[in-house]
Amino acid sequence: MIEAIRECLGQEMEADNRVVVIGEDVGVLGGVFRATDGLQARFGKDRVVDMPLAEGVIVGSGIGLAMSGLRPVIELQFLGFGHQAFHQIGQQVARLRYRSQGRHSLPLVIRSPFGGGVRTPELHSDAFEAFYTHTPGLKVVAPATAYDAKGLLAAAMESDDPVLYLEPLKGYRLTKDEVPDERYTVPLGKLRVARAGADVTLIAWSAAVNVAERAAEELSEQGISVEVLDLRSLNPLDIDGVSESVAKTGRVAILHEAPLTGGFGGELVATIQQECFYSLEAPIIRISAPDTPYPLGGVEDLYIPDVDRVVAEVAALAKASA
Amino acid sequence: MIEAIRECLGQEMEADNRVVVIGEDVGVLGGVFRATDGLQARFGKDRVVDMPLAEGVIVGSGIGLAMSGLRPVIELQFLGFGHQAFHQIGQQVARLRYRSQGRHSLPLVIRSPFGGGVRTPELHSDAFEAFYTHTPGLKVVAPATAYDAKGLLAAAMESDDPVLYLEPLKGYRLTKDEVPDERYTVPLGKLRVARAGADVTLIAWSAAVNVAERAAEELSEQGISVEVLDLRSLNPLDIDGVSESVAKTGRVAILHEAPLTGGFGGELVATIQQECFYSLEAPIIRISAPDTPYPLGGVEDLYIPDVDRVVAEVAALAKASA
Amino acid sequence: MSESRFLPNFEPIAPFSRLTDSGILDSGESPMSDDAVIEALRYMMLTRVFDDKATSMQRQGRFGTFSSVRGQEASVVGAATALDPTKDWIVPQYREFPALIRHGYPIENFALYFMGNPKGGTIPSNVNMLPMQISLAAQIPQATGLAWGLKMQGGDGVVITFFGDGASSEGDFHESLNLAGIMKAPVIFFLQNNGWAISTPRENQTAARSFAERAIGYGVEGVMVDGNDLLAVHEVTTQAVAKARAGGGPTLIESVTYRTGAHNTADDPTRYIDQQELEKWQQKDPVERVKNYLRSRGIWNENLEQELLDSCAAQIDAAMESARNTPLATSDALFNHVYAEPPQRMLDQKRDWAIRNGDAQ
Amino acid sequence: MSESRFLPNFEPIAPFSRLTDSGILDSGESPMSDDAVIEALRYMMLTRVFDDKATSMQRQGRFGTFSSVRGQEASVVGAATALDPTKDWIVPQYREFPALIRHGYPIENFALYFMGNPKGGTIPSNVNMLPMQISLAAQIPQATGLAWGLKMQGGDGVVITFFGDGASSEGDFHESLNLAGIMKAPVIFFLQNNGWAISTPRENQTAARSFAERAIGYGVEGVMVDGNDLLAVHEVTTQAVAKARAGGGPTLIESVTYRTGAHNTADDPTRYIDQQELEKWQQKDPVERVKNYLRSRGIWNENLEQELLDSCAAQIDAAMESARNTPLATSDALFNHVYAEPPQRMLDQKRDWAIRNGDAQ
Ligand SMILES: Cc1ncc(C[n+]2csc(CCOP(=O)(O)OP(=O)(O)O)c2C)c(N)n1
Ligand SMILES: Cc1ncc(C[n+]2csc(CCOP(=O)(O)OP(=O)(O)O)c2C)c(N)n1
Ligand SMILES: [Mg+2]
Ligand SMILES: [Mg+2]
Repeated sequence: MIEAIRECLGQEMEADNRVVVIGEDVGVLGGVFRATDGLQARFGKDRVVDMPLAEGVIVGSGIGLAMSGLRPVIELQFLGFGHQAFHQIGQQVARLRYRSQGRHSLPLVIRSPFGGGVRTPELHSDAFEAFYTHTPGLKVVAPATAYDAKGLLAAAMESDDPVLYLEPLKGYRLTKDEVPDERYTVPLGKLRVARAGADVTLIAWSAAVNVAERAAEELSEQGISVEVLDLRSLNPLDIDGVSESVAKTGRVAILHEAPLTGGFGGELVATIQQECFYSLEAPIIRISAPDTPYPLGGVEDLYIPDVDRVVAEVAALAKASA
Repeated sequence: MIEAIRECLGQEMEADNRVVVIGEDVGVLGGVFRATDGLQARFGKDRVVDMPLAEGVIVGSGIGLAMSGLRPVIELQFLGFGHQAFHQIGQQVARLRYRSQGRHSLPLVIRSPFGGGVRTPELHSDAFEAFYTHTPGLKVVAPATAYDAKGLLAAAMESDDPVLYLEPLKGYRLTKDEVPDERYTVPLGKLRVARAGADVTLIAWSAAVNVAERAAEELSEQGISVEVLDLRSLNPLDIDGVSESVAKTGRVAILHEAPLTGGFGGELVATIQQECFYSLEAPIIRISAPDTPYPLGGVEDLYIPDVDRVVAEVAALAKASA
Repeated sequence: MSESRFLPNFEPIAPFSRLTDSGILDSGESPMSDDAVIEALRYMMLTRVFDDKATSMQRQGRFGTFSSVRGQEASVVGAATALDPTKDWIVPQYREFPALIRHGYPIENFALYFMGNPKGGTIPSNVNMLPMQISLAAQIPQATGLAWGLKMQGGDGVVITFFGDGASSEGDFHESLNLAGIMKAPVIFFLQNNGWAISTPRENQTAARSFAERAIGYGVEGVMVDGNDLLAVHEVTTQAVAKARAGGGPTLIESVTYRTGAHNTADDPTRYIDQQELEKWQQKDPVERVKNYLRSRGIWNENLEQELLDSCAAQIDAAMESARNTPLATSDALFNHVYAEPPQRMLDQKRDWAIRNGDAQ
Repeated sequence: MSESRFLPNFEPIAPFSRLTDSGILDSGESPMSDDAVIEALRYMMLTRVFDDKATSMQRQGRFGTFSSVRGQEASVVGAATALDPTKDWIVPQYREFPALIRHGYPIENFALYFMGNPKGGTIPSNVNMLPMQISLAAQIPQATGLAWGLKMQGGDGVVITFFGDGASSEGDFHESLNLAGIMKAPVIFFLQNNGWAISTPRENQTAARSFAERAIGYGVEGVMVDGNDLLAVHEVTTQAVAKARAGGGPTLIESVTYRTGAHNTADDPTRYIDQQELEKWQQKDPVERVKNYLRSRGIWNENLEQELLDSCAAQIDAAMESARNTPLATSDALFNHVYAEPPQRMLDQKRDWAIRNGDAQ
């Protein structure tokens, strides 16, 4: 997947010289995960900029760059360090268009890896997406496949709204689906049916989609047919796409890496039970991390929901009586 | 209510000289809302400290003060400026106990007014509670009455866990229920049945409780009996208390000032439909602000749910067929 | 044993000034023509008229919480008049009314904003400014990025950002000055040290002897100026603008002034202000100082004063009137301009809101 | 026309040093006894042994991502040995192994932490330290508050906080130095300028000539020291500690050193490092410099060196062995210590997790 992101950045920078990439270690090093590898050599130090270590001004100056007529792509080295820029993202990026009554559009993309499973140090692995989905004015996308990574990033960079683009740390090297060479976009706000099924709708995004797919495979051996939805975009949310699936299955499980309480799963449950109340045959279940901080790497496999757990909980859901 | 808060602070400082109050303008001025009025004169400049204008270090140094053996109470002038301290609150305050494996408890209270309805300038009125309920390690309370304001603050200050204590900006002067002179605590994690009823459970917290009560009063005239729950504490959440009411009514409305998507209402819906699925006679509804930034004061009355809107939506809910 | 580790114990710097307290120019040449001074004075007087009007309207409940410029008029106007509105940008805090007006932001919008009407936020497309900033210091990184971006694209526009002594304690200040130093961004950090952050006096804000000295730590030039001296502020800012335009990078200007009014209309400064200090500063009133200067030049008289006052009052009255006559916003004001391409969910809400409130869709 | 507005154009300060590159003391008196130097050298050697062991274990997949101290041993040990572990506190970043160990944090815990076992985070109750910090600079406000609190309660404990040149760009640095200056908090801001923040060189981190000069902007004392000179670092830090203990307030120490290893075990510095610069700094190896000093004092020989090396190796091996033999954590490690009084919901989850994972409850 990391290659798809890098390729997309290169193509967009080639096509539009207003695109600049800024962040910690994005230049000479090419990013700690090499998402921007080679870009500085290709486009110069002005367009791929190693920033001082200060997330607040990285994001805040990105706003200013956009105001000057550029289209900045900001890399936050890890989403956990978005907290340092939270006032700029939550109150400035998300609101500039509204606060200026449309005078200042903000074509700005914040890319950031997030999520666990690769034994990073503390505070590097948290799945903090829910903070940003509660931030009107900001769009949030989280691709699970390399194909979508490329197409959604292109769409995000094309958009005149600010977009938080979340990359699954775990999927960087593991996810290796086919990616066309040419430029294409995947629309923001449309989910992907990752696997069709009839008994249970299993909703996930980012790295959890892969867990969901593997669980669905195992469940199919138990005779349970699971439809896996890859949301791709958390805001805008494809409510129609979700409802369509739920109307068919009547049973829903939501899978996410973040802690239960206040996770984006709650929003999905609330929306689904509103839209599909009379189709539901059992309570919607949430499969998530517990309400505790992300732990050290040695126990992260106990923290993040794994295939076994998803299989067990979805199997129980499939059997729950109406 | 502001008097109850002030009285509580005074009593706790009197009883325990490890309590210190820090924040912007809390000293000579006594806080922009006078919550700390007179405390500096009474307890000295060391225990009631006017801090430089920097929320990150106000919270971060509060952690240090606690490590030195004190019990700091931090005033954030408005919850919107918690964003500037988000890295300290979300990753440091909430996790110190866990990260030090119990070596460092963190008896620290962050007090902050929040919510709208009093035509403050931009960014002063947002109801940002949902960010903090998705932060394991941090407790969150939000009293609606003066009685609870005093008792919950005492309980928060007594706790060895960090507590975010949210004060309804609108209720500061308006809320005037009876408050005993003596010291008492209201336990964290227990809701209050603000009004008993049989047809619909209406859940609210902080300033919205008053709106809920007034709506319930009007609805009773239409023959609809509404049980109003004042959550008081968002974490810990009184799930049993909520379930008990829902088992009785079968219909639930949740009222909050924050935007719909990602608000704490979603968490409540998800929890209730899990716990009470078979009691529910209609979809749980959420009555909230729209998914837009908090607007300028001239239109805030259109933004925050008001009594009329609650009456209309709850009446519709009461009539929705099962 | 080397002692080079110690920083030099240099004398504190003093604010640069051109006029005496009673408005007499020093022996050098004036940095502003008489016409320019009169134009600047008119902005200062306009500000007073506006502040008085807005404050009295606020007392009658017809205006929101609002911060006057009282005492700081020379500081704001001296800086603003150094800018070229056609290419320079202003990134404001909230206490810079005359700077925004001179730059082209309509008084009417300013008023509407404080009346709570979202239309007030509208920045005309030819006006180079960012919205007023309530989240203190959050504008400083934005100004830095804007300046850096202008330079990167080969323009010669300069950015000025205003902020207070209080705001300078925020991390955003540090991160921005540091970045600006690295990028040699054409940005002027205009710090109005007005002695107070609400009730917090400057001594409680920092133990630094001056804010200007902070520039050293970023490889940036720092200057301290008497903020109640129109000519000095104008001169120093003009130099900083010229330097930035020529590629010389950022400047931190500490403008030493004093807030002689309340923090805002909700504030009661008698609870904390030192009356003697206040009176001392009232003696240094920046408006009177400019008038005295013009008197010393022999081009100020009561007729001119009255004429200017009348024209200011007429201008403010007209703008206020027009703001008052602007219809209250309807529910679509919650939804318009949030997104370039709004999510369906928000559009559905917009429709529901319109129906519920009986607004046109 | 007054020119007092300009900051003085003083010479850049230079790092304070006591030893030449080849370990010869200047003409003054040594700030450390020979025994103290040998003890410090042992910590430096211990660190090398640990770093090598941990790095090789990491390559075998038996240790997590980990940052070695290589090149900075004199800087960390010189500072740490100025502290009194019974009353002074350390508030670390993540690259200060020997400081933590000398202060009483068990090597075994340090190893367990990097092996990903939550038990590693355990700080013994008599050890005055905060957890290692991953969120850069977030520890600096905490150190400031801790020092201020100790002083407020009449204690004479001092706090030292470590952080890098990179971390110094964060707003937390600014806000903390400013607060410490105001409160005269007994805190030492020990900035290790090791030339790099991952791949970002010091020149891209700031345009300031030195980090120490930043102290001016906070009314704080600033010092620059040769971080590869054990004696100089120890002397400067000892003075700062004494000053803080006596109520003289904070000091910012810039320790100029160089990271001669990779940023961490996941990093490939050949992608960005200047080989010549690296070699230049390798010549200034801090460990060799101390050995040379001891040689010049006639109290270093191969026997002593071997003896120390053996004892260090034995100590590290024992700790690593014990860490390896520590059982893997079970699911309760997710839940324990999150709260003093846990919410019921979390306790329910703890029970569910234990059942699912077959762990004892
Ligand atoms: C981040 C943030 N924190 C707190 C506030 C509340 N507040 C509004 S104005 C003010 C004082 C500002 O002082 P200063 O920056 O010196 O500007 P002045 O009002 O003196 O012009 C405070 C604390 C705010 N608006 N933003
Ligand atoms: C707030 C924050 N942003 C980014 C990172 C990622 N990161 C880890 S180490 C590092 C470089 C730190 O440089 P410096 O402070 O100089 O310390 P050094 O590693 O050189 O000792 C970065 C960018 C982080 N851990 N925290
Ligand atoms: Mg001020
Ligand atoms: Mg470094």
